Amino acid sequence: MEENGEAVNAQWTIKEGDHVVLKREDVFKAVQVQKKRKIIFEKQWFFLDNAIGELYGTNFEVASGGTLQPRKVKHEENPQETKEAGMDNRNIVDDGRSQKLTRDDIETLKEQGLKGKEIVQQLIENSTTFRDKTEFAQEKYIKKKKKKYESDITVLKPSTRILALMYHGREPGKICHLRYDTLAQMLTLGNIHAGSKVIVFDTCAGLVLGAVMERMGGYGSVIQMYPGGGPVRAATDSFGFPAHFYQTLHEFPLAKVNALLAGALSLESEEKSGLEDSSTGARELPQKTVSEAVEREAEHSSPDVEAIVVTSEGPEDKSKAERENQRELRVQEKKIKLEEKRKRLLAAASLLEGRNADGLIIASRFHPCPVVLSLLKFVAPSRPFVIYCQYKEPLIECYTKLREQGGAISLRLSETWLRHYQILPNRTHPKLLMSGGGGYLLSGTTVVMDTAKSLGPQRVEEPAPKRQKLEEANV
Amino acid sequence: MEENGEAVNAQWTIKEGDHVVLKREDVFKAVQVQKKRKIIFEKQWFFLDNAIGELYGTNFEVASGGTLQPRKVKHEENPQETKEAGMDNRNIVDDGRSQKLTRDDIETLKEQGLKGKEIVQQLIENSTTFRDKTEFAQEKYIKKKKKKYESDITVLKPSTRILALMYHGREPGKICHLRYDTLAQMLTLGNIHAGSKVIVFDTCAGLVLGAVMERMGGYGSVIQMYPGGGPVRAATDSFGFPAHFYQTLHEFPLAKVNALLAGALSLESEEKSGLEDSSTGARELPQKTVSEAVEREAEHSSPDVEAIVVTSEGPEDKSKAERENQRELRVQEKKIKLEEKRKRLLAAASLLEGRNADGLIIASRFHPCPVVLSLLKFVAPSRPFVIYCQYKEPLIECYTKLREQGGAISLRLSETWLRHYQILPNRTHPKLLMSGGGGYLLSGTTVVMDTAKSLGPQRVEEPAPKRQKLEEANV
Amino acid sequence: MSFVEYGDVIQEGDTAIVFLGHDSMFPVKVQRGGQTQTRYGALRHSADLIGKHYGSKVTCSKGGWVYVLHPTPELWTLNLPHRTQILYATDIATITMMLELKPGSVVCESGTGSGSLSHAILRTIAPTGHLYTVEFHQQRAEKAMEEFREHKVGHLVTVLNQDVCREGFGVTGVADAVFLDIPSPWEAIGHAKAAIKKQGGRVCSFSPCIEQVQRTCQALAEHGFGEVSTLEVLLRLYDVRSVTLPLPDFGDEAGGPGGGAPSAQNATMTCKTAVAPKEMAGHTGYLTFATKSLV
Amino acid sequence: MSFVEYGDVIQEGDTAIVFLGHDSMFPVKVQRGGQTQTRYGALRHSADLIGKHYGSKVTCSKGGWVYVLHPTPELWTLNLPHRTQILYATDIATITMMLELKPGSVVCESGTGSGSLSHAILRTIAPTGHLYTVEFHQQRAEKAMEEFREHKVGHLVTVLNQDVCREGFGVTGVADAVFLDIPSPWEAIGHAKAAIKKQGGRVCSFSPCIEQVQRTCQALAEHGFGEVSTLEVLLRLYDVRSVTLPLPDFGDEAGGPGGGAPSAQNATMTCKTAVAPKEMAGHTGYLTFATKSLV
Repeated sequence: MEENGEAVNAQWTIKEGDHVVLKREDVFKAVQVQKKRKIIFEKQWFFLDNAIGELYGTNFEVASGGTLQPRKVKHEENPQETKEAGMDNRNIVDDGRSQKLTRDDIETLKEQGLKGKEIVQQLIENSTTFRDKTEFAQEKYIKKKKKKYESDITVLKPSTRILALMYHGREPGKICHLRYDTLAQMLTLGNIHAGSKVIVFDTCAGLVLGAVMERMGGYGSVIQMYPGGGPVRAATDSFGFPAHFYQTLHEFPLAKVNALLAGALSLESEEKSGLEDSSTGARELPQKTVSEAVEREAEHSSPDVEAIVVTSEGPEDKSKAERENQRELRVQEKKIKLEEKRKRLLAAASLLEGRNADGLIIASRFHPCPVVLSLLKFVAPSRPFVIYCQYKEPLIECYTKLREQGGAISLRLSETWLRHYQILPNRTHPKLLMSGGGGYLLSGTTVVMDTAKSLGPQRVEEPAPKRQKLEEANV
Repeated sequence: MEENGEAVNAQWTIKEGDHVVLKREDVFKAVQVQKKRKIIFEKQWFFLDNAIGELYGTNFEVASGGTLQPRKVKHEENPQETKEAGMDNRNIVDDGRSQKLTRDDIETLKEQGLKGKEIVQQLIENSTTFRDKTEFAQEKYIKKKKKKYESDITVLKPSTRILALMYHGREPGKICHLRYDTLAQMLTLGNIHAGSKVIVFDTCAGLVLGAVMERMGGYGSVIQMYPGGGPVRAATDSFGFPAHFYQTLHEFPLAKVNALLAGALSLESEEKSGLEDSSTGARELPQKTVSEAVEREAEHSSPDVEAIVVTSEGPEDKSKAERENQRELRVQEKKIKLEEKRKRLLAAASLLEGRNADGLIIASRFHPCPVVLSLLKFVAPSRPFVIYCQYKEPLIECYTKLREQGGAISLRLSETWLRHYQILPNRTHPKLLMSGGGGYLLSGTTVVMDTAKSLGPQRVEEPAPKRQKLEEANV
Repeated sequence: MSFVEYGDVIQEGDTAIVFLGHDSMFPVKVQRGGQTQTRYGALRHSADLIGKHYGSKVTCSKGGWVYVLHPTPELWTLNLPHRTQILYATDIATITMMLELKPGSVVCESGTGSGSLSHAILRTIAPTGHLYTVEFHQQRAEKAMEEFREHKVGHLVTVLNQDVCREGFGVTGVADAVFLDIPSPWEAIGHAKAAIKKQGGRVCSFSPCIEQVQRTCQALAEHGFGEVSTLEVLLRLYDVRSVTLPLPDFGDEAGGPGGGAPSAQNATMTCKTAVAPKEMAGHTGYLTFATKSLV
Repeated sequence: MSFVEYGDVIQEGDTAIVFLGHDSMFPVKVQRGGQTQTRYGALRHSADLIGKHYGSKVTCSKGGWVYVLHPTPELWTLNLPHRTQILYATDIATITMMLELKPGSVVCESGTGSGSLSHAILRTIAPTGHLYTVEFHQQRAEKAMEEFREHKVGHLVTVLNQDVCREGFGVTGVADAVFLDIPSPWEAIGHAKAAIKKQGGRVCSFSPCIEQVQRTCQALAEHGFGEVSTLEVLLRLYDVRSVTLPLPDFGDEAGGPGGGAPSAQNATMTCKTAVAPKEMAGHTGYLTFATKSLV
């Protein structure tokens, strides 16, 4: 708990090496704070050096030379006072001359040192048609102008909310188009909480894994199932979890699931195969690097996964040894790493072997059917599971298979509609654009599998009359 | 145009034999006005005799003996003044004694001759908890009480809006769960309008057919395709169209579509087979009666389809001839009917044969794929078609097949969300219940079928850049 | 061709829709000797269009081809020059049915705007109905009338350039239905009532903001309208796609990496699916309907 | 068992969920010697429940069987005694994520109501967080505390029986998040602000009516909250079904009725589909979120 206490003291201050999220308007970007590192965000470049030591939540303005200037006083962003929406466009004649400020005027204003917000204000005040424009056109105008001239940047602590919004907005393809409200449903339907043992299989850059870890707060254990050469955790790392969180995180390759289920992945055989694996491991390593490189394209700052694992083991010695020693050391390191990896595999295997996981969360680009049918075997009875898929049809198949197979009840196929609102005096309405779809979820609860079928006259989920009222119900 | 002029004068008055719609609150029922005929509507019975001669839109109260009393002054229905919603249920203690009026009190009020509305008012005023109930609970309470004690009935002229609302509310199964807003989309996407030639295939009790006929106003022609023994028009008849509308309506059996397409249904061969058909026709007749009986279960008042057809031919002679003559007459009548039927078949066939229909509307319980692929052959190029299905999957298949086959562009698979609102001072929000789904539509436009494929380098619907701006576009 | 009557063959003076591909089309006014550039080359009206059947494939000068379509109010809605924000087919369909429009209906509308709804109304009320459409903005009123004439529906419509809130629809007791798409519909409810037949009729108001709806509903109640009902219809379009999902490799039972099991390394499963677009129109406006009852 | 910690075996004092079938279940407080009637007969707690694994199938006295499930906040939400209207899992999930709740979070809530959201909050902030929940109604406050204790989460929660609009949450500068589900949330925004940590935090207000949302947003702006965002999440459940569609009979080419063609009289096609229910919850409430920024 010591490091926990330390974390509380330090947690409000931006430190070098922190994973943070930059915010400008509704746009986010996850970066790691490093000195003298140029950040490009929304077509602006700057350095985060000046952010170090400031509090999270601070607003910065980008000054000349890309340095950040903290703004202590925070204004509301909207130039509310200028908003007198003409109710329609009836009085507008588009003659291309509605903006009285010329491009030169604007440049002059900039040279005079006017801040972005002030320039936008000037533009609005000098637009003869602004007041006559409809609200929609006004919003568009302000947004366009703001984007061009404003530059306030806020540095935030990462969270599931922020990272889910960020990925959905910027790179939905990397997270299988999982919308943030759908992720929210998964965490709640999965009853994810501290102290449980949860199996996660996500090909969403590790976003779902990170969300699960955040909800577990470092208590309990998470087993990440992974396809291919190694687990992908680009988004997970962006959460900036304290090191001890990673001690509760395990990974297990899908490719060994059948062996584990068959009981062929015993401790001894794995110890032996550990040596054989060393070559395999080496072969897999570059593969992994490639896949991570792809995943991390835009996340230049994410450290290597292995690096983090090592970090929790303590700092590396940077001794100045001879070449031979170095080579020896590298071989040694590799051996240590492989041994570490083998140990971790066995640890994950032993967590799974109990077949008593408290939950299963799947959000992958793979067909969910074989995945859920296999992994559900590791889950204890009376525990929730949730499967996300971008498409409905594979989940319909899953639903049917699970009904046939048994061992799961309360199966529910669902989708959520998300609607944002504009709440403004006399201009309240749903936002004009909405997300077309956030993907589909299949959720349910495990039960003890019925070995001898048809014991009673009932069907597993026979339609029953509405809620039975029983005297003892609330005893 | 004479009968048209006559219709204008008479159209606002309720007449014996009229098809009308009764309305109470949000509930509708289509009936035919007949003297001394007991109507049961929302658990009340009454006679429509007194409605005859009154104007459409009149409100009636059910008086003793089931007679209708027109109310000339119309009040707003809601006892608005009593509505002071407690914002939550915080002060309610449910002790089962919140209603101070006893059942006996209510009976006494009724005996005193209090009208339903007044009883509801009394109930509200005597409920100690009413003001403390939340708005939702209040609405429920008023609705429940209203249903029990109020009895205002409005007699309306039928329309697509009203009948679509009625069927969706009362018997969605009879119209393949086609929601009214979806029907609205079909009529618009199908560009249904006066003067065109439209093919309709609906197993929605003829509701879609009626909607199409309403939009055509008796101008142009409609060919109703039907499966089995004969066309179903229970809902169509409820529209109460003037007789001349039926002269523009034709029917053609699905079972002769292949023959027609093969050119085997020539005028001569059909004339010959007309005689053979006579037995078939006789065999089919009871079948039809059964299917209509089923469709009309709740529509006791609908006249027989054939009756209407005959009506347009003139009144029947009711001569008092001997038995022999009667039998002879019956045989004769049957012959005339069959001859009539044959003529109608040929008329429909010749309308289809031109393969130049202006539109195709399908809303059936059949798999839409074979239906649309067959019937689209009768449609001219550059004409819209719309296919409804309660389920999405069959339309996905249709979409794929049509893309493969060609001859159709602008294919669009869609669904609409319908949301109703409660607009009340300080209590505005979407209604708490909404329809889960209104079915799916596949629509498109026919084009000349490409006989020699791959003429150009383009694909039929290749994704193109956003709207091209061309100087000549608006010449 | 006219917007209320189908024609088979393209004629001079027609407004045809040139369809280049999915969501890519534009209207052309067909003129003898005229020529229109497309990205597939030129279309010569006399040679390539006039006399051809609607729905034909026409080859452009660069060898690419287009389809030439008969105009419909719905195609027009997708292609018309925007002078204002317009109503689209989803709302139009709902308005048309809920206002009970049909051949012979007399309709009052304000504002005319870009004429998107007007064309759809005219299509439905032809050949015996009439549309009185009131537009505040003079240029827009004139342009609308010009389009109606070009589209051969001019005889069915009267365009008035006035302020409906102050001057109403210019007719009394004739309308079966009234449609309002103006900033302050509540100011026009009295005029709407006056325009409707004494036997009753329907009214619809389209407003983007809920406050407008609230004031309108209040005005409707005050003017004795019944069956007041506010609703919203949202279109969800689906993209039909074939998606291929990989099947995971769980290895063989001996624990070998990437075993030769039935679920081999590169196994996949393909299914047809209908995917919602990433973004859709989340709101156009609220539609408020009401009935003026028999008095 | 507790609501924040899974147990494997049913023990005395546990609250177990008896699952009879789809959407049919109820909670039981397990007591040695206790007995519960179901429509499949009696469940004897000592013999049938205590010592059994959660998720087991238990046979009732009449021979029918039920499943006995471990409680979760979501099962509780579906089974709790309603003292007020409650929040359901869809809104709860959104609230939990958008308020950034996690183990260790300090949360203020008002009103407690039937405790549906409270249980979900407690599940998420355990084992190191704390919930201050304020309930105006005394009986409800007492009943809630009793349930929290029974569900073994009493140590994580403080229930206050007071008017949050006048007296606030009873704590200052400690909360990471504040949740309001009260008739006049705008009156409690000041208190919410005071309750939140000086480093900032999140607030959420749930209101069924748009007018409440408007006043709340205004109050949030006046109190300097940022990132004000109002949204709505609707759940659409699907029913997975196998549907059989008949194939039409188009006859044979000779015009014979019901020919022996491949598409014969009784041909059908079956497909799996997911059907939306006839009716669904169309509105629960608007969720308004905002951030109290660092000051």
